[in-house]
Amino acid sequence: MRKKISAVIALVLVLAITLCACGSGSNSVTPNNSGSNTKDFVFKSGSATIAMKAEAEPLLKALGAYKNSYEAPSCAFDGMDKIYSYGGFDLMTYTQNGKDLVSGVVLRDDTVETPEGIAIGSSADAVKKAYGEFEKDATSATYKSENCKLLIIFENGVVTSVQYIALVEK
Amino acid sequence: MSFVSLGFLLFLLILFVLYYALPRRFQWVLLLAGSLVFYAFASPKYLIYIAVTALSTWFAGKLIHDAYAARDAYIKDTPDITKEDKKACKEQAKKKGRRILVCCLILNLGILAVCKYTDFAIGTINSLFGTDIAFLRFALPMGISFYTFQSMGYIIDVSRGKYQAELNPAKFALFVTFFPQLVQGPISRFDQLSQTLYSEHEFEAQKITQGAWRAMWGFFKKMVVADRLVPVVTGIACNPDKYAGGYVLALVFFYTIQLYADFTGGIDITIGVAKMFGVDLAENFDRPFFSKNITEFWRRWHITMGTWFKDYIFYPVSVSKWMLKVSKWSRAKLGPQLGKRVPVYLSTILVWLATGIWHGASWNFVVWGLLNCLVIIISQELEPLYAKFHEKCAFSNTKGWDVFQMFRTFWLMAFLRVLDVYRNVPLTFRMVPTIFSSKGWSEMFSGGMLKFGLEERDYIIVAVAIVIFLIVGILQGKKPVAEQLAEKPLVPRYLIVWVLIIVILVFGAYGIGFDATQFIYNQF
Amino acid sequence: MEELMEILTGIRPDVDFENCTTLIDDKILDSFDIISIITELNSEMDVTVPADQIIPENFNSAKALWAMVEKLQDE
Amino acid sequence: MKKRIVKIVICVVLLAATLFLLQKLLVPKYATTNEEGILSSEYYANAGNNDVLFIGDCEVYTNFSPVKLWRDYGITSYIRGTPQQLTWQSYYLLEDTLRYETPKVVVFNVLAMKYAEPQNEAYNRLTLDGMKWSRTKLDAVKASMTDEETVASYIFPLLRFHSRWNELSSEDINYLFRTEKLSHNGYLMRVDAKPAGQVPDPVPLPDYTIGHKCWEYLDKIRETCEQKGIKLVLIKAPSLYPAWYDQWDKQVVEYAAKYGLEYINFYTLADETGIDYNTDTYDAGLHLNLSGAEKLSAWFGKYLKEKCGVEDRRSDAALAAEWAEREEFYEFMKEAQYKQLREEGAVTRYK
Repeated sequence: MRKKISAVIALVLVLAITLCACGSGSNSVTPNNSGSNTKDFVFKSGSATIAMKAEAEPLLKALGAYKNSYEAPSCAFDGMDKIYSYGGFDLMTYTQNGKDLVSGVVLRDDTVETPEGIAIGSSADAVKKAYGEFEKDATSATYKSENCKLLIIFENGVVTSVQYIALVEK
Repeated sequence: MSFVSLGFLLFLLILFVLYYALPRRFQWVLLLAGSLVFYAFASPKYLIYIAVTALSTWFAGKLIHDAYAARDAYIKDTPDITKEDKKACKEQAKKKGRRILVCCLILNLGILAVCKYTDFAIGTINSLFGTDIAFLRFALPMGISFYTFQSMGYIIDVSRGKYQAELNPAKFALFVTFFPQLVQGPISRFDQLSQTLYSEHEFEAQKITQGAWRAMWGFFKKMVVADRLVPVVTGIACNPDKYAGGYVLALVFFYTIQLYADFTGGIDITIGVAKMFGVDLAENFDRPFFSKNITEFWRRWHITMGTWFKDYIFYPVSVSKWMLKVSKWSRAKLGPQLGKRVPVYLSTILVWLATGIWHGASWNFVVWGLLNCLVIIISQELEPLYAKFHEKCAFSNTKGWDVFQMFRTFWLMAFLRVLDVYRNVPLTFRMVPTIFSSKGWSEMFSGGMLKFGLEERDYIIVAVAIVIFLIVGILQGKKPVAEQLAEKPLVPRYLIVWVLIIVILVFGAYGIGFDATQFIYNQF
Repeated sequence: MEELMEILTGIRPDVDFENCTTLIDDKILDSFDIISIITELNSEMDVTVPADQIIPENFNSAKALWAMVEKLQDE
Repeated sequence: MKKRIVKIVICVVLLAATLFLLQKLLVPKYATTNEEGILSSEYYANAGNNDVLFIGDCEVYTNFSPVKLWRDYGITSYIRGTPQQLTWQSYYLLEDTLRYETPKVVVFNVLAMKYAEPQNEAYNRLTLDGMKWSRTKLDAVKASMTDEETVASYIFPLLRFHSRWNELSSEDINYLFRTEKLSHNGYLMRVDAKPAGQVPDPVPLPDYTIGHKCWEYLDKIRETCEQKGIKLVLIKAPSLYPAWYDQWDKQVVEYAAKYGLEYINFYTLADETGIDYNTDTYDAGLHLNLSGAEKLSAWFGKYLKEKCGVEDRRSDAALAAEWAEREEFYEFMKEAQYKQLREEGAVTRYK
């Protein structure tokens, strides 16, 4: 009888050793809450709501006349990068399958602000309240949503630049 | 290191050259070394698992061997042994063997169960009791399901006295870790495999070239067809809300083709590679889609798994004392006709439950297993009806009827397999009926199918490949194609091989396979 | 032997058990029939066929079956 | 047994030949589409006797004209530039050139310092595929590969371009065994003009520090030039877009001062070089056209002559003959492009 018990104990021991070597691997299915699925960051100017990767054509109509437009062959391949300056902000587009899509919005002065109330000159705390924490005394904060990366740059605690950048898979 | 990688080809080349350069007696040692290197590349951390399984099974085999040897010696040494004494000694040795077997089974099946099914169990408990136990996410060592079952088959055979245990641990380790069969099987039997695994092999050009052709045919199926269909299958399966109706039918069809090409292709590579080293592995497929009913299908698809489950689960269960009691009880209660069926159907259900679970740790595999079982039992019940139908209607034994049966079996299996892809039972049952709705059909035929990164040319290639599968299948009926190819004169023979290599390299869906004219100016 | 033949024809009347010697090899009997035979043998003739005896040699013909039954009975 | 070996050898050779031919057929030819792909391979036909070597990205192969430098100052030069050529690729192209000749001056355009890690597979192919196989090319491939690329796909381009089988055009057949000469010692000519107008202000970046890998390879360029007694000149071409931030410029100026190198930012010398962004650029300020490039080359030729002591080699008869041929090809292409500009209003091909 004693021999049998010792055999069982030995068995369990071996089983335990191998299992603890069972490092947590990554190849089994990971729960798929894909990134932060907060609503997409958008920029509003007058009646137009500018979302990243949206079609540029209707937006250009809604935004009305622009102060200056510039067009250059896209450094990242075919099609043209276009930049429309509306004074308070610049709208940037890129070409995909023949259509112009929004690739970014850059706030240029403090006459415009984001729907969440952040503009050039806002304080770091205001940004924390509007979008959430970021690294202490970092010089920039980025917030990601499905199609858009919101980049806010600081100089000694004051916002100096606000940029919406389209997340285009490389 | 997956089969479809240059790394594997290089590994193969080096091993092949050494294999035939070194003196013959080192050949099996070299295979063992190669297998360990292959495993170390694939999943270095988990070498311990396969080592534990190999050693524990070898050790158990040795213990049983010693116990039986002691029994035989005892019987031989005492000439005037009485009948009872002989029976007692045999019984005692049998009990000892059984105890060692059970320990070995618990250890190895325990490892498999814990690694593969812990999260599945946790998930089920969470959903049943609303608890929120975190997943442990144990990593699954490569080929654990295959080599564990293969080793358990060995130890059960040894405990049944079917053949002698292998006393040399290194030789046994080779049986467990032989690299071609690690990834997808086949699940070999020790007595068959050991004949060619350990013997010395001359450089037989004929056998090696046939092995090479078989492997190339496997690469063709895998790289040109299976890998090409992956984007369509995942595209449709992962967006059930976007792609319903006609798309589901396309998914059912393409997944079955992809699974066939991928699985049989992988096995062709395995058997081909093993043959190049002179080792003969068991066939795992016998033209499965030429079978006329489900039971026949499961005798020709994944044969080694089917026979494994039959020999080590189905028969022992249906013949066990407990099951015999059940059959007595059922015969008494439900009368002979019905009573006769209960034990057989009970063991069938049990086997299919085990098969389903073995395939993967999620409910859709369990349901897939049970559905297969249901279809088998129904077709078993309808047997008499079929017999009558055959006599009455002359059409039923013509070629046309056979083709219809093959067609019916193909689609039946295809629809069952779709559970694998949606990986979610309620979703599958919600999606399949949408085929009969009008959704998706029109959109599909006006460019809808081109949304998955596949162009028209890809579908043409798949269509042509299916025709080639059919032709080769028909040819295979008479004699293995490799032998037929060998009989042809030199020029056509090498022409076919030459075309096959070019087709794989050019039409294979590998590398950064996107449209080259676009690649310079495509949009990032 | 007659009792065995009775059981066999009871399960598969369409099979000629007298002189067919490749019941398994030609896949005439499938796993269902084998199990039915074994359960019948157990209930009718009180013979328990262990799993390791289920091999083609024992089941290929009625004679082989009968030899197995006799072997098991006197064990 | 011998017969069998002979049979096998024949089959293997036959297979290798067809695969090589297939590879030649499927590899992009860069003759009438994506012409920049031809640049890195054209060097080998013109190797030797180049006193000045330009290395960099599109800002060198569109903004400097070796023929102009020869015509005005007798300076022999070659531009080893390819689209989005990264700093380490410039270094390896320098190392590759040194296997054939040793120039007196090396000119490196610093725009590539804005990329500190491999960018994308397509540009890598354009730069590296044309290079002849050597230890240098292998190092260049390893340093440039993005994670989806493999060394094998560079050794056997068939593994990479096999999917082009149904995009084959007449170009692939015509240029199977010959290549189209498109550049003038590495300079790609464009004669049309597109005024730049007002370029929007640059977009602020969160971080301007230049990546470690760029400094590492700039050091290697500098050390190689020191060892070989070559004068290294850093330049920044006068393009308006995409922006070359002052913060980047400051770091390069500090580096140049630290190692006593010359650094010329042509953007600040617009008036001295006479560049007019309404007539001298073909894409609104990114790259100069022929007239812009010739203006820039005229200024830079004087600099090379006076500051770097590059000699005038027009007296050498053999060289003069060689360059006369190049001038003729230069004028032929100029006429062809002006003709197309007059007739069709745009320049859509180089010849």
